[in-house]
Amino acid sequence: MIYNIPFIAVAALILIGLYTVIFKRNLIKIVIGITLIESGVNLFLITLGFRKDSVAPIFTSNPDVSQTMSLPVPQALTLTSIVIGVAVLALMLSFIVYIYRHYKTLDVRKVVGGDDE
Amino acid sequence: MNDIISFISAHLPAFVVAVPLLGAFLTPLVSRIGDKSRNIFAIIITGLTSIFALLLANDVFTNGIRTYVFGGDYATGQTMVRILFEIDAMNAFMLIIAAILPFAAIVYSWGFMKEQTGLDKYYTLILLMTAGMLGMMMTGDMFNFFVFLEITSIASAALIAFWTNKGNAVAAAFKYIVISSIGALFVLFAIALYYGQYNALNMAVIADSIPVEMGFVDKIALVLLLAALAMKAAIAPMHMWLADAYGRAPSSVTVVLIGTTLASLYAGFRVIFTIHGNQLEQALNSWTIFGYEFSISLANMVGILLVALAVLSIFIGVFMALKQVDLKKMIAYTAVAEIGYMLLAVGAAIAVMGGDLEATAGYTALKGGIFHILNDALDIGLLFLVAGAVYYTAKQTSINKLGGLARNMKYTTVFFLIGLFAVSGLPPMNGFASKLMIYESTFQINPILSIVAILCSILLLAVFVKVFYSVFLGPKLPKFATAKEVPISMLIAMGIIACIIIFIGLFPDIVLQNVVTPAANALNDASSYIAAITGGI
Amino acid sequence: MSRRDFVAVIFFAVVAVFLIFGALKMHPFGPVEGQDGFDAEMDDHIINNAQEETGASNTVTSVVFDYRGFDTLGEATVLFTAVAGVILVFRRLKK
Amino acid sequence: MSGMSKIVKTISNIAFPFVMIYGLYIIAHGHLTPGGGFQGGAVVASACAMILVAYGSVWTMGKIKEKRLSILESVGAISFIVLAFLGIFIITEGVFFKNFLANTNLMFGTTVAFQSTAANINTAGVIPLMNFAVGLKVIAGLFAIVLVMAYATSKIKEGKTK
Repeated sequence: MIYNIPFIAVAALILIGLYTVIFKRNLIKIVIGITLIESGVNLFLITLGFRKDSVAPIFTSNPDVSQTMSLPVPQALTLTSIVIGVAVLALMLSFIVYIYRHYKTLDVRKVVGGDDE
Repeated sequence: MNDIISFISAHLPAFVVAVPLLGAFLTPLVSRIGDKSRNIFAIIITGLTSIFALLLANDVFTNGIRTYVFGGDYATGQTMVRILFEIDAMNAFMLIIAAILPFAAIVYSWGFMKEQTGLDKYYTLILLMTAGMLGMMMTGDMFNFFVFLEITSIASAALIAFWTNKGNAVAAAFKYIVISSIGALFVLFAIALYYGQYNALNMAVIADSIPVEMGFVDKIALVLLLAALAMKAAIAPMHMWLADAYGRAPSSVTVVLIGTTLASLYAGFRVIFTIHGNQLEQALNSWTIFGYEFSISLANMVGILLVALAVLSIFIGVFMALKQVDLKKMIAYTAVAEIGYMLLAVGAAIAVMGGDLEATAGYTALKGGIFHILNDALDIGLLFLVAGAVYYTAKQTSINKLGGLARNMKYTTVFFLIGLFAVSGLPPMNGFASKLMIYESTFQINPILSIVAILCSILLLAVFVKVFYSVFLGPKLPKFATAKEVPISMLIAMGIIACIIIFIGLFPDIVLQNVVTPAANALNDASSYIAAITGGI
Repeated sequence: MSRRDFVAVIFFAVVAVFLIFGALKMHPFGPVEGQDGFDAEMDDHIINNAQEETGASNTVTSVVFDYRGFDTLGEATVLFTAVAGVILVFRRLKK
Repeated sequence: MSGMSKIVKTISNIAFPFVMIYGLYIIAHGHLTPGGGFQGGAVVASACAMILVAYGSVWTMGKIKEKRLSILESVGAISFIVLAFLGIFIITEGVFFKNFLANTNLMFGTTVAFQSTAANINTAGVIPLMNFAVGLKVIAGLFAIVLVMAYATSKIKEGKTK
């Protein structure tokens, strides 16, 4: 049980994000929710890479190279996922800028509900 | 010369993705030279990609599964550390779709987009979308799939917002990117769950290491993957984004967007049939109620779920299409219904799965469903191109305000008629061939499904006849008196797709035997997909 | 509370229950090799061979650019896509 | 967005080269120490963003257009994919993304034994080159995103629409 606390933290982070996305009406808050989910997933990936008593998987001037190393693949995956997150975030924020410019509001009900032509 | 051919054929899987990527990176530089050279460059790159994709598909249909390991050689059975592409007949089938649609879209864009700004970015993004779609269709690595999924969704979102002067285009794009990034994060979470369990990212290796008795974590991963991919494929309860996104995007973008949606659908099938293929016939739960024992296998459960969602998709798609006044939105809802048809057939096939699939009606259903993927891509694609042509001439797509266009736009009218016949499943066109298979097989499985499918198809015909009458026939409206036929490049793009539709409609057996049946067999045969990587069966 | 909210609450609750159960059912955090059904075959292969095969002392970089280099191409492409998208969205509409 | 006060401008002028050098160091040593093209590129891009904040987006847009940055980014991306393509073309039996320079004793080709801790920058084959390509791409890309968004939002504040 106590060993699963990082995973529970991941679940909590994802749930907070999901709550924000589902129940909040402000576009910026929805974006914050998505980034929260993303941090949760990234945290999950990085916790998967840890094994007991391990050090970073880099052969630098580390005196004891025979020590257990943490898994390198999740770190690489997290790096990729973070960059992807930045890209998505940038695009979403620029959409919000445009939506605000056009509708003069950030309320999701007025933006998505109104079907103007 | 032979050396060159064998060299190219050895590296085809890499070229299919790398060529459009290189083209996308080069487009900003090429567009410094001039507009015309940029358009020609984009056509050459997509043409090359299509040729490579078709060559690869042909190679796979004749020689069986191809694998391509990026960055090194690998010995069979060794730990899979590198990314690889694995192309079996199902992937090759999807490659055919991905070869046709972007090429038509790029040719179409020449005339359609002539007066727009920001075209260098437009071509860059459409090439990136193509590359991402092809990557999704070919990859054999879960995380790589996620990366390509994100490439496609970001590029599509940016392109949906192309007409930024209309606020609703940007709103549709925002909706799309929220849905697709949440979906992609679910996919990533599921991948992380698999990785934590089995320390593998390769689809075949994961499929090999999942035990027949699934653990709780595997079930969560399966549910997350299916939910996310259903979201991306616009299956009924999650279809809201599709109508907006398809309707608001430029028509040429929508055509490629259809391909990406179908790629997500393919990925869903891959997850069910390959990654969890070994567990499909395993009983999930059994209850004893009043002395009777009920047990439900994973295949039953997934199949029934898919059929239920499919029926919902068909209903929602058709009935929402009935009440639309916007031509593009109406076609978009038709696309939802068409996705429902594919899912209906494949879901029915999964539900009756067990033992020898080839002996049951499920096999016909599976073939019909897969065949319908190709047909839907072509039919809906053609209809969207026609809608774009109408928009190009009349500057609007509201059905009530259009009328009498047939006099000025003869070719477009003919293309619309072809699309109408195909999408509602009338005999001389391709839609008939696949829909007949779906009706026939679902009738043997459960007659109600078949009746629903036929009725909705008839309703679809009614919808389109109404639209045809109000848009193309009727009195000549004075405001369209000077309307002219669309530029030749747009006609060529529509013509390409229309010719393929007629060809498939006239000779369905050729396509069925050479393309669809191998694809259905490959999808049904998870063990050879796995064995191609891990070795041994 | 509208019908939409009701559906949302149910969806949220289901996801919450699944995630927390999943968190409890995962193998313990920081597992030891050979225990708890944990076997890092792929990563051990990389740690043991990365230096000889790629020459990079930083194993993570060798994964990012060599073993999973194609992902990195995709990742760079995602950034490229985002830049193109942002510039496309903020372009001038008139020529 | 107009520029900030003279103090901020001076301080960011002084800090800019240091942050830049630090970022370039991270890029160049990606195969030896934690870091790499993405991380170093993000550091350099944040240095550029600092200048952007200090001097204002209109001034920065006058100095460097997003079209230039977009081309720079294309160059980075092209060199990355070309390095990947060279894996096919340079050596026989090569594949896409083959590390064709590693362990060849050519440029970046020093052989490294297992568990050796001697940090040597002349190792890792194409990895450092790819780091540079990605670094260039990330610098140009992130700066372009920040610049375009800042410029567009500053236009909104001033009440002009493009």
